[in-house]
Amino acid sequence: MATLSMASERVRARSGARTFLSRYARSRSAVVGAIGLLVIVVCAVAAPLLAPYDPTAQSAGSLLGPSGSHWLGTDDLGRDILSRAIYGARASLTVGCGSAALGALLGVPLGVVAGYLGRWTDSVSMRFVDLLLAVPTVLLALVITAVIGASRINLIVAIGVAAIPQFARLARAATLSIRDRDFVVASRGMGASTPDTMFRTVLLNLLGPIMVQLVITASLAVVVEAGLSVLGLGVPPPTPSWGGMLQEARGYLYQSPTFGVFPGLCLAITVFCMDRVGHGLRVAVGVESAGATTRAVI
Amino acid sequence: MRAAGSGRLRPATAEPHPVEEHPGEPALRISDLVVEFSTPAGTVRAVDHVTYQVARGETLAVVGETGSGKSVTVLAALGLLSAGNVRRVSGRAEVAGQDLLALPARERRTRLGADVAMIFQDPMSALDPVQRVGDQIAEALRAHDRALTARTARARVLELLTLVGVPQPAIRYDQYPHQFSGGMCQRVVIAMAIANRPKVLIADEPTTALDVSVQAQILELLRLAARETGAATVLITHDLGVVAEMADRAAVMYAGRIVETAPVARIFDRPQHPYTASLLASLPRLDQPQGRLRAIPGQPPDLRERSAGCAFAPRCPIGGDRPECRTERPVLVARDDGAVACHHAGQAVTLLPQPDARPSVAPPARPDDAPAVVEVVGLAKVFPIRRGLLARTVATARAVDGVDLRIGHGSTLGLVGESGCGKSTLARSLLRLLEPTAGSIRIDGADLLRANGRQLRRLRQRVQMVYQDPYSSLNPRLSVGDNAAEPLRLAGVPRTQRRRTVLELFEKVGLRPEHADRLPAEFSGGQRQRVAIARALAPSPAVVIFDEPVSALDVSVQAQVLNLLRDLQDETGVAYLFVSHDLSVVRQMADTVAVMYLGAIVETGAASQLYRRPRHPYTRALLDSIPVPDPSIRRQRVPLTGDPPDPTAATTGCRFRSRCPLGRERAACADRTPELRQVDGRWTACHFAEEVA
Amino acid sequence: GCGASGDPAGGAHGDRLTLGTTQIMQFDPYQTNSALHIHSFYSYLIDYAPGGYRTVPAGAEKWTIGSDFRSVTITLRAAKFHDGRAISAEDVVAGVKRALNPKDGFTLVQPSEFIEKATAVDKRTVRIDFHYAVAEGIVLDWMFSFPLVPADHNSGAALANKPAGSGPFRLVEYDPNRRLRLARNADYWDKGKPRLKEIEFRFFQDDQAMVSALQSGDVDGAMYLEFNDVAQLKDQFTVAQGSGRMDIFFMNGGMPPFDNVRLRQALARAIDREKIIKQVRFGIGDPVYAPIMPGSAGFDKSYLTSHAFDLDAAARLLKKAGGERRATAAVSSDPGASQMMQIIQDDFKKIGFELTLKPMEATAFLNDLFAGKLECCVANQPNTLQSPGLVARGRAMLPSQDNVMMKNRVPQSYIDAVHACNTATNAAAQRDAYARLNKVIVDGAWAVGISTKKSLAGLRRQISGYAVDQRDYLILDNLRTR
Amino acid sequence: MSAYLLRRVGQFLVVLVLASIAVWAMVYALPGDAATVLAGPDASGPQIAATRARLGLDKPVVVQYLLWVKGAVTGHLGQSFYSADSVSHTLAERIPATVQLAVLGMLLALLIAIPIGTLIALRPRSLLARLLHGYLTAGLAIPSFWLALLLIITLAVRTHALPATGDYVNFWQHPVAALRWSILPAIAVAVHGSCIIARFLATSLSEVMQRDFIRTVRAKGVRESRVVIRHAMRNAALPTVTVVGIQLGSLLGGTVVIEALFNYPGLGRLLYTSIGQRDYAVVQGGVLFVVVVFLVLNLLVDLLYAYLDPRIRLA
Ligand SMILES: Nc1ncnc2c1ncn2[C@@H]1O[C@H](COP(=O)(O)OP(=O)(O)OP(=O)(O)O)[C@@H](O)[C@H]1O
Ligand SMILES: Nc1ncnc2c1ncn2[C@@H]1O[C@H](COP(=O)(O)OP(=O)(O)OP(=O)(O)O)[C@@H](O)[C@H]1O
Ligand SMILES: [Mg+2]
Ligand SMILES: [Mg+2]
Repeated sequence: MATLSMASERVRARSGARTFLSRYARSRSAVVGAIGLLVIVVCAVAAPLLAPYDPTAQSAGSLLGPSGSHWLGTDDLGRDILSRAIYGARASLTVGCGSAALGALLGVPLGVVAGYLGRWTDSVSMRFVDLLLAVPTVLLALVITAVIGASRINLIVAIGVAAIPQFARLARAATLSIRDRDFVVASRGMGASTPDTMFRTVLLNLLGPIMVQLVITASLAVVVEAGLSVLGLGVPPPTPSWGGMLQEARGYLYQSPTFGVFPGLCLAITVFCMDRVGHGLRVAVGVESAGATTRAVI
Repeated sequence: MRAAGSGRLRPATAEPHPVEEHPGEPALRISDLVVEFSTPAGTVRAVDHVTYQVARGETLAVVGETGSGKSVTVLAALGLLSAGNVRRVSGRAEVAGQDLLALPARERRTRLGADVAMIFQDPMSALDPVQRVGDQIAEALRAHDRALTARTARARVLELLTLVGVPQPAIRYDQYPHQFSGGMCQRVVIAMAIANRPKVLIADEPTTALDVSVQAQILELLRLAARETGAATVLITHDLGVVAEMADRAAVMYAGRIVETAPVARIFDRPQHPYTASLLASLPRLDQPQGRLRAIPGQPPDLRERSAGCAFAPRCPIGGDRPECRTERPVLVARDDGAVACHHAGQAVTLLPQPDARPSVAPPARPDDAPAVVEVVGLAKVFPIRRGLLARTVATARAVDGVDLRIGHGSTLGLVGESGCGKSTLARSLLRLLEPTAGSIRIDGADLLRANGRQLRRLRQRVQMVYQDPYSSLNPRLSVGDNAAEPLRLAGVPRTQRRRTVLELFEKVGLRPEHADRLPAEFSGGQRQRVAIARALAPSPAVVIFDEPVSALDVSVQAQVLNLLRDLQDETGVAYLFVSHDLSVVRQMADTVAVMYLGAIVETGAASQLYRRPRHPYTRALLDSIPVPDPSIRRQRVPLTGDPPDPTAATTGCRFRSRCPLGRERAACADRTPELRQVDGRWTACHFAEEVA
Repeated sequence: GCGASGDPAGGAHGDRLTLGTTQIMQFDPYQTNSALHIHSFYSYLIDYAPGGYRTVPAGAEKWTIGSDFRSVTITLRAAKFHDGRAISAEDVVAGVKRALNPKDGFTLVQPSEFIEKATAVDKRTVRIDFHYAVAEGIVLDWMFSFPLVPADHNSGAALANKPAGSGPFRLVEYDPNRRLRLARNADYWDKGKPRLKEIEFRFFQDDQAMVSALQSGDVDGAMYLEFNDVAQLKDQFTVAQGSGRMDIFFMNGGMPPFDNVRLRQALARAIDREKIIKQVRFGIGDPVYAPIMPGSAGFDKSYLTSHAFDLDAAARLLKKAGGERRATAAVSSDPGASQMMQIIQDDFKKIGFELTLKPMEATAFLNDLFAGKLECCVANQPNTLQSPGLVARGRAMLPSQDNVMMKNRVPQSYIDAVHACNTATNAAAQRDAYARLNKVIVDGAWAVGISTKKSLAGLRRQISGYAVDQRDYLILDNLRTR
Repeated sequence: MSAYLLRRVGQFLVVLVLASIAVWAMVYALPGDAATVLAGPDASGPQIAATRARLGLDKPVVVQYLLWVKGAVTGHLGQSFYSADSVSHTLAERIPATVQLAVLGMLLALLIAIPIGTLIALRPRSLLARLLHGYLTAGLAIPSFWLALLLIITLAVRTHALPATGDYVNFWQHPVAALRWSILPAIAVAVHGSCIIARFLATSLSEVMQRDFIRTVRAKGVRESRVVIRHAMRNAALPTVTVVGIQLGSLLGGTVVIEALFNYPGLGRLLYTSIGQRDYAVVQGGVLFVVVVFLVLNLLVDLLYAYLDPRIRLA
């Protein structure tokens, strides 16, 4: 076995995580996005430490312009806009990430089972998905919030349910594309049970695209949450959320531009960062197609 | 040499376009070509001062392992490198004295297709899937002749289609590439290439993606094309058989450089470069007794890390440790009818296996009456083809149709046949990955098809499989160690014990223990195939099924894997079912060979007998189709005609009848399906087996 | 400007106006008491002059209240319905009959409650008899609320989609989601009116869209503006105010923790009217302490000082009241409701009372409000007529077990006080009755007044003659452009 | 192909029925009903009950649904609670508005997306491509309702260049007025759509440009413009068609927020109002329309796909 000695066979030695990171870092904008997102997450988590004021305290005069004590001024009820914007990251991120996670949690298994088992399981699941896709998201959100009330959890449910189809379709397509690959066949050949093959072998290989879709969905969910806020269906006051602030600010766009501009900017920056992170992930995990299967829901 | 070659290639009488030969002025001259790419990991010099030339009417073969820069050289020369990360292209690429690289892009484009034409590797993807085939050929004509009317263009295209052997050209003109088989697509690409009678024809692995039988047809066609146009041909290939068969001269590339160039006969006879010699030595051969192959250790170098010395030094059996090889890059110097880039050029010949030096002792013959591990009787698998609203079965594909097989303990059964003949279906049926339609399968005497859940799981531990594509047979998200441990996990072996077993197996298949925690993506094809082999051996099976285990590997790596398989069999006594379309590889591995055609075994017997004296016309034709890497035995082919058949078509009588040189007109062949019968010490399903010599 | 025909542009055209408003859904005057357009289709028996309670003859030329205050005799004006038929006493009789039918009379049932019957005396004279002696204000308020509808059209089904009145404008086109177009009624009894040939209402769902439309010239006026719009409009547009309604903070006395009257009284002192008016209503509107309009004879402004915002007093009272210190406040989708509730929440928090806000979709809010399921909320309360006793029209103020805020805990003293107000026919009795009513509402503290909520309109400067009556109906017949 | 069509129509009907049940169930789950809304804040209990009876809302839910189905099968989608119009008529008034806005928005989006996507795919490193990349990123990041607000303020309120509100004017009768009254909402929806489409086109076009057959075409000596237009574009159009379909589908379903901001009389606004008013028949009819559009569009996309891709057409 001398000739087979591995001594001369060079393994391109790089750990998986390192490869992932270096591929991710190839896109400069993705790095910027990741840093931006990190900053936003830090804002959300450490809001009590960062925010100069209690976001619900109505202390100062209302609609003050930017000043030394209130960098971005105050809102219609005299609350500090900067503090509210910092706390607002919490609502946007929890609703964004929560609903994306919920959509994935429900949609992915549905898609995997449909794609792997095929036949009537596939037909039934896909009709269900069609149904969800066909019913407008706003209607869904409206009904859910009207029935169970507007709260952060309910928003997550409403937007999450609307996100199921994207995940289900993605998971199904990806499952179909690897269902007949040799390693899946091999798994069956080694005697793995069907659930084992589906939820270990197959699912493990969908994580890349799912991760990308998660980020995209989260960024969309942030926008949908804000859109629902504009319709008055967002996170209930006085909890600050960017969408809610935008809605409040709409009446004062002339008197106090910073009131409306800043939450809008926060929203745009968050979406931008998420979009770039999604791009970076796509490059890093090698999912080629632009994940634009999501639809503009608002 | 060239005179001899041209004599054969272009009989003066059949010369439609007299070719003036300008020995001093080659049709294509590539000189000092350097191509660099910038990659995140650094600059890759894919082509490093490559120089070669071809004269009109001459065929130059460019050989080398994958990644050696064969394709990039020509693409760069023609300005067809479309990658965004090209860093540098320098040198000259002269076609009829005009340097293409010096021309502005627009002007260079007008030369393409007119003066130089290219034929690509994968014919299916080389054609635009949404345009009619005929229009795509016509486009080649009209791009260079604006005055051409649609009608005349169509007429010309029909001529061309006829010329390249596409039947019913008028109908085929309006079809789309997906309606063509691979071989037919390649014919179309060739028609496109010769449409404007180019001076230079460059074929980049034109047959690699095709079946052996079709390969022979396409090679024949290429020869015809060269003769028709009188063009200089550059034939890029990694198949030394094709080189021996086709070329006048060969250039051997390694790591972006030409390491040797010489007339073909010289190359095979007296290779000057150790790499050339090693390549030749690592080939399994049809015509010689089997023995251990001389594999080239290691892998081709990483082009990012350029060492000062000879790129081949780390793998070189001669220069390996010599200091000059490590420190000084050898340059190409003229030597013995050609040129070579090696410090120790003279010594390479010694690497060639001397026919008598090969171990003529065949491995101990495994008695046919050894107890059977696998016994298959009357196995059939019919796929229903569903169409329409209610997905009703409108046709059936008889992928496997009444196969009997027997694999003895510790022996190897080779299964050969063209693409689509049912090899994989048969192999998968043995694991019950597919539920056979009829027949019985016994593993160690136990009935596989009647086994219930628990029994089946136990039996599956006894039969393991290694798949064709090492890039898709491992779960890319599991470490290779976990991949190899999967059968153990499924058998309920505890984690620590799994780990131990896997490490032992890794050592056996020549992988290092520290590799176990890495992902498959970090390994080369050969290494992955080792992991797959380790995985198959993990539950100590009685038989391992190999479905084309080496067809995706380079020759040098292929030899390593084949050797490993032999060693493992010697060590563990496991039986193999070895499926391949490569007859030489099967020859190398199998004790017994079964030849499959359209779902049935047409001939089976001991490998030595079958290869020496095939009795079935199909076996005969298959053997004939294979280019042998020995220019001295170039022979007139009687290759298979037509495409591999469609298993949905119902046939009566002999299945091979339509392509058989013997049976086409004989009534017996049409009336009676030939049964396997004993002829000359093997089993053959042919009414006229005795006539085949 | 407006170009080609089919161009839905606004642009005061001399005789044509486009006004933005919220959606209009009703043509049945029995089903609505505050839809701006109704007054254009229908004549009422009398009008109140804008800004007060001075009566102006309208459908009725003159009327005499019986000396025993148990009847009124009305002489109708000689006028015609839109279909050309003359208005007759029979139409009033039929109208009263409908108003007395609790299943069909809708908004008129409550104001007509005192009526026993109507009889046609002659073609143009009708006599209304009462069950009991009734205060004059109640009768006038009723006449002010009573529309003239042709007898044969006077049913919910007939009027649902087709108005049938004698008002200054006729219906031209109605598209429930887009627009309502009206054209001058040439036969209108008040000659010279209306002054415009055509009025188009464009429906907006979004207030800001309406403001933008006004600013960009798509419409000539915008009705029912939100308060925050005023600041940006007042420099370029006329901002007109209507009497509007009142914002009331309701606490549900039928369920904990607000079943504790002392808790309610404590919290009533923690409502910062000044701040709400300043921040939510932008200084527009007057503070009220109970659902009684400042212009009404029953309004007693001393309560505004005696029960003024006082957190210390509130905290003291709260301490004494005991009980649970938290509740859920339903927030309707009405503009300002959320801000108002956030201010209240903030103040309550300062005295140790936790309010959780629960925003609700409009219809769900109404549904729960009517079902008496809301713990507390801010809602609009109409009591814009002159008789303070008509406070009892609101479902949260009903003097019966149907009261959605108090259910069977409605104080008997409240029931008595309302009755006293409605039947007090002389000044002394009135004074006494109003004082009782004020006290019982303030002490009961389930309906704490915040402020009046004016109805605002922004109009191009060229437009004049804009007026809103006490019910918040738009008076369009005097509208004109310069 | 026809069997395929039949199967699609079958699926279509299944989803349609499911959707109608789901929508009915959903709208009924909402607290309050049309009677609450109609009667207004001052109505009394008996009044509401009377209204309920008049509207037929006192019947059991299932009976109401079945009555609706019975009507729907015979072509009567019922009656709005709020107007004399039948639901079909109400929808017939809104649908052209929505279709016009959707089509205009989509045309605009394509007009922006195709050149941008092509340029980015073909010249990814050029300065212009980088700038356009910036547009794509910004266009995706800025929520469309935010953009709508900016458009209203800058183009309508400040400069009076265009109306701040949208309205429907029949394009074929008054093309200029129609454009004037729908251009701003169209831009608001087109920007986001254009970014998605352009990105997708750029990705698939650059993928196609890497494919082997492009090299073959170039090796024939064909002009680069022809390589792009005739070969690359045609192939890249395939996946892009799907995205355009999805986008168009969501536009045709009505864009609630945009329509609200521009007061555009489209389907989204109608649905939104009708849900608020519990106008069951209108909601049901509207959603059904949206579902049908979605399904038909899916079908059309598939057919177009088949038309563009002989591999599917001739399968
Ligand atoms: N765009 C690129 N960027 C970086 N490296 C490249 C690029 N294109 C080719 N290469 C590298 O150039 C080398 C030569 O590639 P080439 O395709 O010419 O090999 P080949 O000899 O034709 O191999 P094969 O037999 O597989 O076709 C390879 O190592 C490849 O990895
Ligand atoms: N699921 C299936 N449905 C219908 N036909 C099938 C199916 N699987 C395989 N076939 C057909 O059965 C025949 C045999 O296929 P199989 O994969 O066994 O061939 P093979 O000899 O392994 O070919 P290759 O060398 O290309 O791998 C082929 O013609 C194939 O088209
Ligand atoms: Mg190559
Ligand atoms: Mg196979």
